[in-house]
Amino acid sequence: MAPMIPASPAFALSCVGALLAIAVLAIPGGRLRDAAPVVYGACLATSLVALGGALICLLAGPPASNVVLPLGLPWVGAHFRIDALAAFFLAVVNLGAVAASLYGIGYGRHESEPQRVLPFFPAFLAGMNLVVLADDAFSFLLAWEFMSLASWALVMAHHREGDNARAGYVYIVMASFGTLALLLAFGLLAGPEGGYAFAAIRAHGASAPSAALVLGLVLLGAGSKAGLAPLHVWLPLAHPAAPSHVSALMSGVMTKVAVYGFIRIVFDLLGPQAWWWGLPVLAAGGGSAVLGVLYALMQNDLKRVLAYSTIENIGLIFVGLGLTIAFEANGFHAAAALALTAALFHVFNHALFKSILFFGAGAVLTATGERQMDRLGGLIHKMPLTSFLVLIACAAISALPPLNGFASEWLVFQAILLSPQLPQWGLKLLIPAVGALLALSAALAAACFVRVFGIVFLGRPRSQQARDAHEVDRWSISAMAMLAALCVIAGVLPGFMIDSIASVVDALTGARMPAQASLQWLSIVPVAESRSSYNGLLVFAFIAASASLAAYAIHRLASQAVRRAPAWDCGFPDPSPSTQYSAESFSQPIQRVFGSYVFKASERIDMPAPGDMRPARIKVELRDLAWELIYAPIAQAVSFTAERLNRLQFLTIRVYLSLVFFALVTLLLALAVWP
Amino acid sequence: MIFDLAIQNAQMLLVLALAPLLTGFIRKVKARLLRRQGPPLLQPYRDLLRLLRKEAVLAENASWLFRVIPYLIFAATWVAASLVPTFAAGLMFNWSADLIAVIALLGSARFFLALAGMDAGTSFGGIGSSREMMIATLAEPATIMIVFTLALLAGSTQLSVVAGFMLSPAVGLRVSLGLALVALVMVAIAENARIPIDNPATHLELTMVHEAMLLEYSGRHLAVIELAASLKLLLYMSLIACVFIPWGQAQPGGGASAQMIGVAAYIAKLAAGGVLLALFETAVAKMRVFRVSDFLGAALMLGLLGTLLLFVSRSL
Amino acid sequence: MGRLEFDVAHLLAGGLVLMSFMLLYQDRLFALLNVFALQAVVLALSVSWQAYVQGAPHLYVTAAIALVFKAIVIPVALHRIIVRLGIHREVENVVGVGPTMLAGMGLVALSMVVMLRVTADAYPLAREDLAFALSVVLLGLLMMVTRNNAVSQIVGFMSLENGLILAATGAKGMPLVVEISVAFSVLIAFIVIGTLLFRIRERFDTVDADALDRFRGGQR
Amino acid sequence: MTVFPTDGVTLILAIPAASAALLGLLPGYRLSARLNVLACLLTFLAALSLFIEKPAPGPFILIDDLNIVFIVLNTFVGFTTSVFSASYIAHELETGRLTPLHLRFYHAMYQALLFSMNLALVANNIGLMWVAIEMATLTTVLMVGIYRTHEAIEAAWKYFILGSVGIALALFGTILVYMAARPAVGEGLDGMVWTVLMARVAAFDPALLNVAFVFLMLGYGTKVGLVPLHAWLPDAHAEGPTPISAVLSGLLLNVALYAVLRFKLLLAANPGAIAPGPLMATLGLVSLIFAGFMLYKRRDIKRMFAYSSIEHMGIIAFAFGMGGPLANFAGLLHMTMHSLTKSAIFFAVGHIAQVTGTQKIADIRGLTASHPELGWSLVIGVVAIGGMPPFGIFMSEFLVVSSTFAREPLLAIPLVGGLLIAFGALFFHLQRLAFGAPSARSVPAPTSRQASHLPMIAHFALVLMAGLYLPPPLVAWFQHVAGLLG
Repeated sequence: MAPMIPASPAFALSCVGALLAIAVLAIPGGRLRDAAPVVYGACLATSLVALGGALICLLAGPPASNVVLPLGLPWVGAHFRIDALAAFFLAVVNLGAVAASLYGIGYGRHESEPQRVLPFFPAFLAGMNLVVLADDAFSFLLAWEFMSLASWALVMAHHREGDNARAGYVYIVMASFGTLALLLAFGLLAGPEGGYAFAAIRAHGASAPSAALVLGLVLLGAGSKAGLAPLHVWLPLAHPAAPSHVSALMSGVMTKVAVYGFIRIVFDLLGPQAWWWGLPVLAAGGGSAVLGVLYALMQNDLKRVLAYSTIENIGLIFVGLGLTIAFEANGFHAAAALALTAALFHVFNHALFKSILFFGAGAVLTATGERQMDRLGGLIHKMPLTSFLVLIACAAISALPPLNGFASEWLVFQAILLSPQLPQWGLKLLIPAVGALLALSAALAAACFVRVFGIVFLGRPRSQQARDAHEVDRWSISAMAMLAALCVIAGVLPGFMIDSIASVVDALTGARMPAQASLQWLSIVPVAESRSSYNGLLVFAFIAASASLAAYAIHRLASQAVRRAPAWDCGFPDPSPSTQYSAESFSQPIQRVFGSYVFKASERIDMPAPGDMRPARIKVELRDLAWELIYAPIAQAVSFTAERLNRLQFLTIRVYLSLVFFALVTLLLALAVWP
Repeated sequence: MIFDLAIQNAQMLLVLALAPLLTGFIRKVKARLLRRQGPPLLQPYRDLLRLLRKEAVLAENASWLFRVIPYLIFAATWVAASLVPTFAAGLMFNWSADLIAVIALLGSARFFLALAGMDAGTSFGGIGSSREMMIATLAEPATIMIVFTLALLAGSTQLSVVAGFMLSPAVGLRVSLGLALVALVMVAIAENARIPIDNPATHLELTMVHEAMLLEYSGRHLAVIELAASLKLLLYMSLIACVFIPWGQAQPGGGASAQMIGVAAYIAKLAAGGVLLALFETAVAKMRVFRVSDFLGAALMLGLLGTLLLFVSRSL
Repeated sequence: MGRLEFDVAHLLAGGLVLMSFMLLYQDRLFALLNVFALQAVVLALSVSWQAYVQGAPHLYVTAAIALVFKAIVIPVALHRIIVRLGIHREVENVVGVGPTMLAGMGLVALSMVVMLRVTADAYPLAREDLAFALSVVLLGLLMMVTRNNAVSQIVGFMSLENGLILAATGAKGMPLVVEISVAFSVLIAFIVIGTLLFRIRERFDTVDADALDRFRGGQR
Repeated sequence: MTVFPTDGVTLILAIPAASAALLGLLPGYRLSARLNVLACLLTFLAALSLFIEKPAPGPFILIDDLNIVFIVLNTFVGFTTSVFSASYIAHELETGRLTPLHLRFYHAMYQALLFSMNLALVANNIGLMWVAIEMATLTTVLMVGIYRTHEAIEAAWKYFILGSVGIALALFGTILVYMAARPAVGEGLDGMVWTVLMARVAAFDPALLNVAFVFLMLGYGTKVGLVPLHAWLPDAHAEGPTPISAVLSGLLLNVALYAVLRFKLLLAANPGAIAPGPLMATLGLVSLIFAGFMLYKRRDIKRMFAYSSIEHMGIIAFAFGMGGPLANFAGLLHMTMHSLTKSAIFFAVGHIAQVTGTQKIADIRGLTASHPELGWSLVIGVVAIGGMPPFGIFMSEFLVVSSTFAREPLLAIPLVGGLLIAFGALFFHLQRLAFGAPSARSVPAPTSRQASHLPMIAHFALVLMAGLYLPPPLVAWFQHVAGLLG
């Protein structure tokens, strides 16, 4: 067993053990009055320690040791290891865990049934940590499924509310589907002799056809967990159903664990890649990016918007991964390093801002009890801090410079621009199209988050609850503030992030991006300065300087008088808040443009004749094509078969006997004709 | 070093100074084309000054964000404009952001403007924001596609490098470039709320987009936003000029005389652009809002086509 | 084993198969019971012949059980049940007699084919016996499957069991044969008693549980 | 070679036999319930003693590595079920569904059932094994019908008729095995003794063995509940007392499976015979998929879990049918885990049916809110039986699926499909049962409730432990047996 230095698998495992212990203790303790702060506090401390360990591993180089416990499959044992990749994802997981626990200290007080949340929250954290730590197929899948199970329990925490049961059901079935797909993949990788340890798999390698099969299965398995279209259907149901800090973890972190699974299997275990593997990954990524954000734009439920937006960001990450495969298979290691850096950077970024956004949604939920955007509004006056922090996250997720979302998206674009050197025609045609999709999704994301922030926080309150809102507690604010600060830092100083990811990228692609920290003015240069460069710090400084300069100059030299008056509104002021643009009306132009293709949207307008006092009504119907084309037929087929077979339950004894009789005769016939 | 810094600062001030003039010039040309006298060339400056001196009237519901946004918009646009080489290539801070970042900076400005439109909680502000974002969802990818085309040709997303490449004989006559130019002009028209997408001179509620977001602004805030809008127009003209007609630009290391030539050439290009824009605007009619998507979709397709052609022709 | 022993055993086993076909052919319950009794007699003869040939006196017990229990007690009991419960006295076919007979032929052929693969050298009587026994088993099952009323199904089951006994006695030196035949008789007795208790008039599925309570004196 | 080895084996047979007689005579259900528990405990201890001292095989009795696993599992679940049954039956008496007279009969039958199952497991004689399994069938028939409701009688009757036919087929198979053995082994008792048969099976007539296996597979397969021979199983589980459902699912199915496995061993050792694996795998796969679909439309909670038993028997049969060290190991592990989990689920379901006063799924809602302990137990049970970690079934399913896919990818697809279908159905019902607003109907919990949770907790603890950590001796054992199974 390795010594207990903070950068060893044993150390990380003991953190996991501590989390599990907290989970077990929270079962009897969950009903106590002040259990929530204690549990979340303990989670916070443990995650902080684990985060520290992961950062040491990431920056100081991963430990060589690995741990084998006599658990799991008896003749394999439970292997655990931290390499650079695992260290990076451990850092992401535990950063999210720290934030969520911190948030939970405040948010958890409002939980009506804490005993349904408290035991599962640490268990969920432990499961995610374990997935990343695992170094054999059995432990990996066990942790993977355990993670699904714990999060399912959290999704079902508010089991009495409306659609949550359905959400939980779709979630657990899809999770099981994904696990089975991964199980099959590992079955192929391990071979009939059952070499389930990752080291054995690496040594063993896979033949070309079975490697392709593994890739397909991993896309199904990890993709369904990550939320790639069209396997995403569970995500927008399940993520919003959980308590908000859990939603943040599920969206911000758990999907990243799925990304980790994909990278681990495809880049580490599967051996050399073929160029065409990039095609399905790129296509799935690009499709998910656009579909996700389009769906997000059409939703009215705040948390569901955020969940759909997760699909978009996952799409972006998978585009990065697909590019990496394409470059790597063709031997362009530097380009592959750039693409992988971009993907991993976005993994980190999305974990940050999606967590803030879900925390913000949770804060809004606490303050108003509302998730429907059309019943909110004007919260910027009541919740100034929350709205400021959410604004930063909105700007970051919309890829606005100088925040972090832009930095990673910029890197992806740079990687795309390197792709004409690829020799294959399929990639040549697909990658620009995917680039267009990404650009489209970025613009749509900006629209989406203008809508979110504008409807929820700006304007006038649309309901009494929104009018009575109040700022949330310090814990929640500090969790959001911490992440927002990280968003700004990562956006302004992306070079540091790129450098710390470099060891991960190096291990997987055999190349790294040029070291960024030593560059003049802390700018980032993906390939060469003559090609492209970006300096978040300078852009940030320029904007700050020119904005304050302008403000100072104007206030000093010109007027600074301010008068409040009723809104002018082009001469048609109307005191009713319902005359404001609503969430649906905001997205209507975009729905008109894209909806007829993507959603088969249909509008029905009921316009009363002049003189008729009825209100005019417009009804918009959107259809989820993924659900209609894939899931509904499957569900119908299962239901149909079950219905048909169910008749066999109500037969007479004679008919059952004849079943036996026919089975016997069939087998005897088979024997008779057997050679 | 000091000279570089001076050039950079000169560029920043120049664009700031020229922007209202360009707006005034276009108005004047348009008026002349319509056989009207038109406002004097310097009218935009006077408007700005008058607005600056007035008190700002805020809607009762307006938040702090509403007051901050004008400066943010102005700063983002100004920084973007100063990053586009106008009269001189290879500016000192050019490398701090490339073309993609310039586009994204303009995106930031739009993002905040749209938020401002929704802040007061009025119906028209929402209309403006909603339509503006719809337009952006098509214009932005089209722009990115154009960027791709240029970057693939020049092997860089740095504007200076692109401009340098365009000057070099390696360019030749390319279909992709033509497509990109057309697309870029279309995008520029849309982005700057010009006819046929939007009419900057109207306050007719059902047709306006950009103006609808500004309805609640007054006084110095309005002035800053108007200035930013002028800057944006100038920026797009500079961009087109820098990429497609880079001749006359002062090259790095060029002396003061080269810089003077560059300034002169730049102003000439702007004037030509202004006349062309005015001609175009007087010749076409504004289209319905929902036709805009077709217009911009065409731009997007052109951009994508240009990129694809390049991707394919690279290997030939 | 001499030629005569073989021929007699063969004849009796073939007789059992013939009886099975006759069972399939009947369309009256009483006639069915009579034929079944006849089959039981043939079985008893066959078993005694085996006892004699193999020199295994304990098989006479099995023969006696077949004779007393199956040829006399059960048919009489079923006869009474039919009368007492007022059961419809016709055999209800699901599949007509003709097709059933054809299917029966097929089954006999199948059992021949299956058993022909058995290596012939060891003991020819066993092989032939097994083929016949398998035929009787399959025909009994066929009867259970193609006849609707409970009584004919019971008869089918018993004829199936006759096949089993035939096979068991044909297997020279097989231990526990007597015990098995006793156990099966108990099983059949259970079925017959159950039929009476649950007042299963027409089908096996029409259990009349209230009848059970009445029978037990209504205690609850 | 003595006819009956002494010690452990005698005890595990004698104790149930004697207590069956004793309990049949004793009035007073409290005493008999306790005696029942005590007898089961003693039997379990006696079974454990077999680990220490393994008797030499005799003509009737055999203890080898294969059946000792079954015996210990059998007696253990028999013991825990008797603990559960004590509180369950007390409640049935309070509500008047059963009379003291019934209980006397019930306890006697319970011990008789244990006796016959133990006998079937230790038998070294295929005839004796057949007799024991027939006896076990008859006793369970009687217990299934013990409520004497219309449905219960019907279920018992169906079970009886189908079981009798199955028994007859199995007997024919047994006779054929004897016939096949006779030329090689000689006449008389030896022709039915396992150890002898196994030693000389290579010389048997393969064609006869093939026919025999068809009959045995179908005959004992009826008891295992493999589709299409399963029809008795759901009704028998649903209508009988819950402890009997637990024993049926957890034990009797295993015993029948054990018989099938024995004959599979026999066939595998004969070079000329067909490979029995594909037949078992096919039946297993059909059972899995069929039961998976049937789970969706279930309205009765016990019938639902009965179908789940069919599903799992299908998986086990499939695993053994696939063969090979990994799949056989998985099959053994799965069988053990299924016994423990399914009986624990039936313990929970028994109490749930008692506190809600119904077995109808539609009438049971929101259990985790109304009865947290029972509700969460049900959740844990379904999670475990659905093959989710950290429970033991996850490990066995992991091994079955991954080893199958590596060897026969085309077989793994329907396997995975079936697993997913069944999983979806189980959670479909679980979510309604355990979550949402509770249904209004609820009767007071049985008085002696606390004690009766122990068996369930013990089972879950074992299953949880097995999912994470298998003790090395057990592993070595399973591996050895898996090697035996080929």
